[in-house]
This record gives sequence, structure tokens and C-alpha cells, in this order.
Amino acid sequence: MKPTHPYSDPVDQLARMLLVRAYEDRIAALAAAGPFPASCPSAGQEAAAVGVVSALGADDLILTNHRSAGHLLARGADPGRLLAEVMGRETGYCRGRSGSLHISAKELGVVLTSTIVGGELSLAPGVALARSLLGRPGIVTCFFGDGAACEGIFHESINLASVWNLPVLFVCENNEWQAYVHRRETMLTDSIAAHAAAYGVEGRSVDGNDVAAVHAAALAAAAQVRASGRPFLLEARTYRARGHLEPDDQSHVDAGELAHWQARDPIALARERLIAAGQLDLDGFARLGAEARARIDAAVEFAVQSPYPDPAELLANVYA
Amino acid sequence: MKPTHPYSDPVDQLARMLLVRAYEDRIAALAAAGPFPASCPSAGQEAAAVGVVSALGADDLILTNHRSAGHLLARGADPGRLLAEVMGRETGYCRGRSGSLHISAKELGVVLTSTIVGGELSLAPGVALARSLLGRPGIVTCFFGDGAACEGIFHESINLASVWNLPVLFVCENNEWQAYVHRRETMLTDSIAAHAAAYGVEGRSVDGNDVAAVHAAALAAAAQVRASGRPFLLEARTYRARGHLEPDDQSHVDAGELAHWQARDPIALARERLIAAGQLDLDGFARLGAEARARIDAAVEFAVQSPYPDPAELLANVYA
Amino acid sequence: MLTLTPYEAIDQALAEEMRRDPTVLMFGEGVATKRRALSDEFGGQRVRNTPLAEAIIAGTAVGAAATGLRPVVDLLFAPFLCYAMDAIVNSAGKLRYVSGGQFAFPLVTLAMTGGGWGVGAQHNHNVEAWFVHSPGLKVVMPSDAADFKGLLKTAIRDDNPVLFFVDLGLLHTPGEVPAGEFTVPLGQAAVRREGDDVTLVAYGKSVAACQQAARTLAEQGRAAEVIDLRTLKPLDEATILASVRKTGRLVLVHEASRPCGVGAEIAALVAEQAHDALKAPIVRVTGPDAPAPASFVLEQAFTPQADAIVAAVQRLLG
Amino acid sequence: MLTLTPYEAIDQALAEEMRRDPTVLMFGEGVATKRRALSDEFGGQRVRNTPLAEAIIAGTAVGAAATGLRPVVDLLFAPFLCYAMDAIVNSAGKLRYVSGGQFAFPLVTLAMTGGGWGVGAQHNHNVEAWFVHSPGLKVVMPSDAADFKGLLKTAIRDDNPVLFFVDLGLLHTPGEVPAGEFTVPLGQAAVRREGDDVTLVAYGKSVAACQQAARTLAEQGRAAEVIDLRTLKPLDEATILASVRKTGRLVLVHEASRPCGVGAEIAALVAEQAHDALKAPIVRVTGPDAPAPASFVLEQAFTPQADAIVAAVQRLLG
Ligand SMILES: Cc1ncc(C[n+]2csc(CCOP(=O)(O)OP(=O)(O)O)c2C)c(N)n1
Ligand SMILES: Cc1ncc(C[n+]2csc(CCOP(=O)(O)OP(=O)(O)O)c2C)c(N)n1
Ligand SMILES: [Mg+2]
Ligand SMILES: [Mg+2]
Repeated sequence: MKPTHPYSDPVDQLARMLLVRAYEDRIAALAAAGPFPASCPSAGQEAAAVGVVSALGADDLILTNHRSAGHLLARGADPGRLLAEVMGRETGYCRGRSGSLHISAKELGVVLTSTIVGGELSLAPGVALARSLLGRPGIVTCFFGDGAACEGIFHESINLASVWNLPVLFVCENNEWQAYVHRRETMLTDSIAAHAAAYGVEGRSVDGNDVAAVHAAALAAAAQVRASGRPFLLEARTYRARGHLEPDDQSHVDAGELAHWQARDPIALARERLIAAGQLDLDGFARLGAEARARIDAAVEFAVQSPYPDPAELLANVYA
Repeated sequence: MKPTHPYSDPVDQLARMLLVRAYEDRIAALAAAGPFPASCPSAGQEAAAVGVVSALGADDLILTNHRSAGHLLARGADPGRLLAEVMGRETGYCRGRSGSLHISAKELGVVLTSTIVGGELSLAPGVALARSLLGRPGIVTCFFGDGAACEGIFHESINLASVWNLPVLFVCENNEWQAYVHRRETMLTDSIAAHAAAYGVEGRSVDGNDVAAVHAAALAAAAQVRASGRPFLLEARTYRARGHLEPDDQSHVDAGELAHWQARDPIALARERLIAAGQLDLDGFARLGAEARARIDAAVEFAVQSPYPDPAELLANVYA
Repeated sequence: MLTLTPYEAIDQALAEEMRRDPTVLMFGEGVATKRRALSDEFGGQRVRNTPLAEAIIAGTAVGAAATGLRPVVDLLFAPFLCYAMDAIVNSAGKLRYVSGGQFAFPLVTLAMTGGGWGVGAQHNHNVEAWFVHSPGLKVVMPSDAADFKGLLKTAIRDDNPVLFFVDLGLLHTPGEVPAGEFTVPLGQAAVRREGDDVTLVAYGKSVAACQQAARTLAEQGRAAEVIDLRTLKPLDEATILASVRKTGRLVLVHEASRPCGVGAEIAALVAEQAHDALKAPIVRVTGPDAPAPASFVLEQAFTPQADAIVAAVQRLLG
Repeated sequence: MLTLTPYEAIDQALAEEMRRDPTVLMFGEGVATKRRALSDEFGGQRVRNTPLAEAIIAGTAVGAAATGLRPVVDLLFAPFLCYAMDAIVNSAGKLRYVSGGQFAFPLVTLAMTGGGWGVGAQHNHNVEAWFVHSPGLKVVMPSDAADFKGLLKTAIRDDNPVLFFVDLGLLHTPGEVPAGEFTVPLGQAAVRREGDDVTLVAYGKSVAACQQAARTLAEQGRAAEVIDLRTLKPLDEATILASVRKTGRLVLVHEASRPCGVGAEIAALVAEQAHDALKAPIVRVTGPDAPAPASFVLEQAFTPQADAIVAAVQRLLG
């Protein structure tokens, strides 16, 4: 199910969203059941992840952060190797050294993931600079949260990308939360895209729970970055449907807010649209969900069977 | 010549500008003549410094940076103690421990000067927070350069001051240079005040070489900060008339740019205006200049006669 | 005596000091959400959530400290201090000296450090030695619930910037805490166990590893003295030197990496000032000079364990 | 042989490596303005001025290094590294390990450090030990013009992040540099003077202070061996240990503050591995644990001078 990039079939996109959801649901279940390594779930944000990643080409690179499962799976990551990484197994993408919070998968073009909030923003211009100077194809997409937009490095990153004409598609997944702090406690204005203008960069906000809208906006933004060689700031307005870290009872979250966004679940929205358009029926939807869950079953099996790293290799890969 | 704050008489303001110029001219002469401690001259920026500082009240606090002589002298600092500090003497405002680059003078309300570009921006919200929570009067004015506006901390500082409703008057002295880099190499847009809106803050640019315009803008901005308890971003468009550090031949500076700004010398502009308005004649102007130079003569004398710190006190004041 | 976890002990210390002194306040990312009892008692002015921006959190603490408040800021995990270095090192640590003594900086930064959560090198990195190496700062890293409370109270009252490191592995382990008001002075190590054969010096969770090692050694007839540093700066040199002069043998234990760590400093101190008392080489048992791995099995291998300490002592005692 | 200042030697190294390898580039605040010959030869793509923003300068170097370039960035003065710590420590130092070896980070950061300019603590702060303490990094600090050139060339070719500290006090002092192509390996100390009575270990401008002290001592009939570390990480342990095994006495000299400095690390190393060879206590002669003062007289008192080294050796030799 590794897609050819970009992939525009809405059914493919929905299938990918269901895979992300199945992955996150499974991790939530495992975390609820007992001690399980920490991870930051991307449930609720599937449309933003799939909408953007499905708009990227095979040569494009992605930088992401702690809440990366959607980006990785949308890019075609093997859920077995992801889960193996989360569980600290040698078969994980990072040989169990990363755990869930900074998974890179160079073979998929997902590079330099940092769980330091803003870390990915600090690295993205350099990746784009290398591509430009080496004459390599592809743009650089950098995912970050509304919280990361509070870090000074956001400002430094977008400014440098602008001044140096670097092909970076900045994608802010504004999910209304920054761990245990609501976005409204951290900024007075509502739009993160609004910062772009002061850097001479184009910015745009899109409904981040509407995968078709995100995909269209990301295609257009990526095309513009490719053509101009300049950055673009795309903001996807979405919502973190689960807690910051699994498990979390979300007791600090306003029930009305939660209900509002539950009613805008990105998978339900995509399903309704496809059914209304006659591109899918309920059986088809159920089958896609079952397929996704079955892949995750297999992935868990793979991860659980995988060996832990050998402590004798504790010191491998400190230096090149 | 310690003024009562605020001071609005344009002749007083001109006298103060002349004092700054005489101070900087003298340091330039000393630096040209032989080894002299490093300092960053504020010549050319006298209108910005005096225009803002003359608009502040006695209770207001000032945070500044490496290019601070104008702010300090406008606030009533003793040029003898400033020069003593620059020359590393015990009689300096910081007992010779600072040197020119981070002179604080708490007795004048000039606190926490940092020569780390952006350092003053990181400290200003806390100073304002203390004033608010302790119920003390006065606002906090934070001077910084166009270069500091490139540091992420600028973004973090103005955002926090906005979200927490802190009475900070941010004053950007945009002097077109950041050490050996032209401002246009560092940002695509022309106005630093334009950043304010995205933080829900009011911003305004003013001709920084017109002391009357700066003073009026600063009075209005300070009044607004006082009344609202909220930050304001005031940008003074000015020019660094001398090099970054004394001595400097300015060989990297475009001659046309230099000429353009020389024709807009803030002291000449103020003089012409006062003469045209009949508030001053050429003799009066000459007398003000001579007085300023005489004060600097005495200041140099004081500094040169002052003792160096005692090496036995090398370790004083590391801890409280 | 009360039984509290260090997490609870920290909360108690904060509440008591905020009650005692109206200039004490606390802020950080999620502080108001997570320390609910504090924010209920002291309100939104004194217990604040912040934007996600460590540099300005620290800078604001420094500015506020210099002008009348006594802030405590929670910077969450030690690696996030990387964003706050300018405010801590260049401002809080230096501006008193630079200004010729015009300002003081009574502030505390809290940060969790060390293994135990399996989330890898960008959350788990012991950088306390950076701050020991930097002028004008104090550094504290307690090992039990009572010290978490007593040292934090003292740190809040101190007129200098204090880095208060919270060893994550200890955070939820209950311990005994005196019931009434008490404080623990900065700069004073605790001799946790007396012994004549070898001195074990540690801090944070490595103290427990030393205690365990000492018990094992006792069974083998070896008497280890265990010193818990509690404060890393200023260092209690007298207690360390007195112990080494007694035992003649020294093993230094910490999870932080070896080069230029706190163990190096103590080894140097002893090699300078108690050379003649040393009967054997000094030994360091530390975390490796590598980023911390996430995988549980590797994280365990990363952290100094009692058996490695026992083995080191056995080598020393022959 | 050529006679070059370290500043010129750095320029030569940069020019030669940029000629040799088209992926080498350089950027920083004012680099294109100040290193005019480089920007004339290599153009604006490869020699760049940057916005005034150390965090993104360093981050951009790290991102570029991982994806095909070999950046050299000039961060000007060591205290400004405080803004760049996340990129250097959390990204460059850790992401190779964290990713299970997927990336390498061939980059060099230049920063001036140390006294000699009289501008105070926010420009003058020796923080090299921070990076020795951090995993995944290499740290270089040369003491003469030839090493500035040879070590910088090697640092640029190394596949790991290298912190290259430029001791300001040396920058404009001419020295001899071999005329043709040459490199100096990382991790190899230089024995600058041989002697049997005491080992003096130093780096940066403290090497000259040791040399001067050694000359004075020679007049008194004492033979000091002078070791110039050149690379602080990886440390050339073998050379240090061999010398101490020969002389039995060790004096460590650096301008950086004492606690958890490089001297502490070497003292610990020797106390661990050459304890039996030590005939006397180890001595550290370092800058004080204080911010650096601006005033020239205080700055002089701050920096370790030859007479303090001589006095230390005299105490040791009785
Ligand atoms: C520098 C830093 N500060 C704090 C944290 C702890 N932390 C991890 S995720 C997170 C919230 C991030 O918010 P946002 O950027 O909006 O991303 P989201 O988690 O909402 O996807 C925080 C505070 C961190 N990892 N790094
Ligand atoms: C963090 C940091 N980076 C670099 C420097 C070196 N430096 C000192 S002043 C300066 C230029 C500052 O430009 P700007 O903020 O515009 O102020 P100006 O000097 O023009 O008044 C630079 C790069 C510094 N002191 N601190
Ligand atoms: Mg968020
Ligand atoms: Mg400027």
C-alpha cells in the first residue's frame, strides 16, 4: 500500500486516514491496558496529515515532530516498523533508539525528526539549501504545531527561508492545544498563517479536517514552492482528538470544545462526502476500516515478535 | 543637566543630542588615536534615543543593549561615569566590570543591559511583570535593533507581553545595519513595526531622525501603554552614522546610502527647525555644542584620573 | 513524618513558600493546568501557563527576579534548557557581576532529567554539569522526597539563580518527609551511610544505586560510605575530602556522561587536595558518553546500576 | 614555511577546502562582508551573510550537513552559542544516534573565545567543556597558526559535528605555517616540549603560558613537559598518560573556569589510570569561577599567567 506520490484518489486518501486511525486506536488501547511506551497520538488530525502528504512527490522531503504517525503512515511507512520503534525493538525505523517521539525514515524521505518543539523548523531551511545547491529535485515540507509557532525558531526559520529563497512548504497543524495549554492562552490572534506576510511569504489557512480541501491547498502550495523556489506557510486548522500523551482522560479539556470537534471528525466527513458522491458505500467503508485494522494487527504481531536491541550495541552510531 | 522626566522643550532635547554626539565624537577620536576599549557608537541615532527617552517618566524603566550611550545620556547619565566604565575604571557605573557593551545604571532606571543581541528583549517582559504584580508605577521601555528583530526572542518577547498584558514599550531602532550585514540582506520586508499586528499589538513606524516626531510618537505610545497596560511596538527609522565598532572605515557601506543619511543628520534637522521657528540662533547652537564638548572634556578627565579596579576584588559580586 | 512522592514534596514546597512570601510565583508550559491545587490556591496571577517558548520563560524569570519577584519556572525536561541558555547563563549568571553588583537574581528553574521513561535522548539528557561549569549559578539535584522539599524551599529563598534538577526516575517514589516546616541548606552533602573502606559519592537516583551497592558490599564485609551531594554547586568539598581522608578510596557515580561531568570535578578535587590519602585509583561509574536510547533494555544498560558499583569497589579493594 | 596569523590560517584552510570540495560552504553574520577574499572567489551561494539569528544559522548548518553539504558556520563569540544549543546539542549531537545511524553531520562551528579584547563576560566565556560533556560532538581548540589551518581542514573533512574554538588572544599573532597541503589529525595532542619533572597540559593560549613557565623553570633546573591538547574531544588520553607516567606530576592549565572543566576531566583520567605513577597532588591553574571582567587589569588577573604555573610547579617539586 505504498502509494505513488502524489496520490489524489479520495478513496486512497480515506484508506490512509483509516490506517492512521487504526494505528492510533491500537496504541491508545495498548496504553490503556498497561505500561506502554509514551506516544503522542495524531488521531483527529488524519485529514491534515494525509491531505498534505498525498500532495507531495516522491522526491520531496518531510521533516516532522513528536506527533508524526499520520505523516509517516501517509507517506507509506510500514506500521510494523513504526510500532516496533515505539516498542523499542531493533526492527524499528531507528533500531529502537528513538522510540515514538523522533522517528525518521530516510528511505521514505522523512528526515531529521526532532521532538524538541521547533527542532524541525530549525533544520528545514538547511535541508532545502542542500537540495538547491546540489541541484536535487524536490521541495521540503516541514510539519509543526501551533505550539511550535510560539518558539522563536519559527520566526527565524521562515525568515531565513524567505531571505534565501528556499523551497520550504511550512505546514502548521494548528490543533488548538500545546500539550496541557490551550492555544488561546498562548497567542492573541487566531491565525498562524497571518505571520507569513511580515516575512514576505504567502500564507493560507485551510480547514484541516477536510482532506479534500487540505489536499487541494497543499497541491497548490507545493506547486507554488516548486515554481518559485520560495517558502509558503500553510495552516491546517484541526484538532487533537485525544490527549497530548497516551493515556490521558482529557479532564482539562472543555467538553463543548471536544463535542464541537468530534462532530467534525475528519474521517466521518470524508466518508459522508464519498458516499454522497457515490464513490463509496457503507460496505466499502467498513471493508477499508477492516483492512486497516488487519494491517495493524499484523503490525503489532511483527513488533511484539521483534527482538530488543542488543545492549552490547549501546554505543553504536554515536559518531560517524 | 539631569532632566525632570519627561522633558519636552526642544532646546533641551537638542542639547541632549549634542551631548551624545560630543560623547561619541570623543570616543571615536580616542579610538582613532590608539588602543582604546571597544564601543559601539550611537552617532546618527541621537534623535531616536532622545526622542524616546525624553518621553518617559521618572518611574519608567529602560532596558538597552550594546549601543546604549544615547539612551543613557538622554536619561541623565553622568558622562564621566560612562567613560570611566568604558575605560574599565572603578568609578564607572558598573565598577569597570562591564566596559562599554552592557552598562546598566539602576539609579537612573536603566536596568539589565545585555550585549547579547536580543538579551534585553528576553528580560523586558519579566521586568514589566514585576512592576504589575508589585503594583509599582511606570512602564518598561525596551530598546533593540533591527538585527535583534531577526532573533527569535523578539517574537517570543512581544508575544508574551501581549498575552500577559504587560506594559512594555518596544522600541526598535532600525538603523539599516546589523554589524557588518545590511538590513536588506536579513529581511524581505521593510518595516519591523509590521510584525506587531500578528501578535495583537499596535505598531507604528516613525522618522527616527526627527526628534520632534519621535518624541510625539513616543509620548503617545507610552501613554497608550500606561493606559492599556499593554505593549506597543514603535519603530524609529534611523541610521548608524559611524561603523559598528570604533574605529571603522565603513568601507563596506555604500557611499550613496551614507550621503543620503548624512543629509538627514538628526542634529542638523533639529537645529534648522529650531532656527526656523526662532527658538534658537546659530550662536545659541554653537554655545550648546561648546557646553556639551566641555562636559565631555571634564568627563574624560574624570575617567582618566579614576583608578582601575583592585585585582584583589576580582571575585566580588559573583553571587549575592 | 509524612509519606510523599518527590512530585508531591515539590508541590508542598511551592505552596508553603508562596504562602510565606507573596513575591514567589510560578510559571511554565502547563503549570497552571497540571499543578491544579496551586493554581486554585494562588490564582492566575501567581500560577501561570505560558506560551511554548522556553527562552522567554527563562528570560522573564530573570527580568522579574532582578526587579522584585522570586519566580520559579518549570522548563519541563533538561534538554529544553538548550533554548533557555542565554537567559540563564548570560543574563542570570553574569549580569550581577557585569553590573558591578547592581542586581540579584533570586529565581529557580525546575527541569526533569535522567532515564526512567524510555523516551530517548531529546528528553533524557543530564546536563547539570554545564551549569556547574558556568559562573554565578547554583545547582541542586536531590535524591529523596524530604530533600526535594527542603532544598526547593531553600532554593526559592536564595538570592541567586538555582537550577533545580528533578531526577525523573525518583519523581513518583514515595518517601518520608518531616511534617512541619523545615529547610535543607544548599551546599551541604549528606552522609547517607558511614563506612571506612571506600567512599561512594553520587547524586540523584544514583544515590539509591550506591546504597544498594553498599548493602551488597556489607554482606561481603566491605564498609562503604555513601555521600549524597544534594547540591552540585556550591559543592560540599569538606564532606567529600573528610570521607576520602578516612577511607582512602573513592568511587564517583552519576548517570550524566563522564567527560567533564561532576565526577570529574570531584576526582580532580580529591587528586588536588587529598592525594596523599588516596590508597587506590579513583573510579568513575557513569552513564556512557552517548545519547540516551529510548528502548527500555538500552536505557537500563545506560544507567549506572548497583552491580557495576560493586564490581568497581571489588576491583579497588582487590 | 609561511608566516600567517591564525585569522589568515583559517581563511587559507577555508579557501583550500572549498576549492577541494564543492559541497563545503560557509555562512554567518558578516562572513561575506568580512571574509571578502572568500566571497570573491566562491561567490554568494557558498559564502553567505545571514540574518542575526544564531539558532537558525546553526540549525541550517545541521540540516544541510545531514543532506549533502559540509557547512562551516561562524557564530562569532562563544557566549552566542547559547542561542544555538538546541541545533548543536539536541540535533547534531544526537540525531545520528536517535535515528539508528541514518544521518551524519559533517559540519564545523567557529566561535571566538577567551580574553584579550576587554569586552566582558558576554563576549568572553570559555564554554568548550559544555560540548566535551555532550555526546556526538568533537571539540577543537588550537594554539598556533599551523594547527589552526591543519585542524580546521581536518574538521571540515570529518563526518561529525566539530566545535572549533578560536582563542581570541591568539588570533592576530603570526606564526609559522607549512607552505603546502597538510592536515593535522583530530584527537592527537602535541608534546610541545619534553621534560621529566612535571607535565603541563594546556590548550589555546594557555599553551604559550606553559611554554613560558617551562622556560623559567628550565632556568631553575626543572624540566617541564608541555602538552598542547589541540583536540579536547576526543581527548588524546594516551599522550597525557604516557607523560604523567614519566614525570609523575601534573599541572593543568586553562582559562575556562575550574568546576567541570577540561582540567577536571584530565585530572580524573589520570587519577583513574595513572594513580600509581603520581608522585604529588595534581594541580589546576585555571580562570576563576566568575564571569570575565571587562577592565583590562581585571581581565589580566582573570587569565592564567606563566608565573602562577611556575609557582604551582615549585610547590609540587618542593
Ligand atoms: C522545546 C520543547 N518544549 C516543550 C516540549 C514538551 N512538549 C512536547 S509536545 C508539546 C506541545 C506541542 O504543541 P504543538 O507544537 O502545538 O504540537 P502538538 O503537540 O499540538 O501537535 C510540548 C510542550 C518539547 N518537547 N520541546
Ligand atoms: C547573540 C549575538 N549575536 C551577535 C552579536 C554580535 N553583534 C553585536 S551588535 C550586532 C549587530 C546588532 O544589530 P542591531 O540589532 O540592528 O543593532 P545595532 O548594532 O544596529 O544598533 C552584532 C551582530 C551579539 N552581540 N550577540
Ligand atoms: Mg498544537
Ligand atoms: Mg541595526
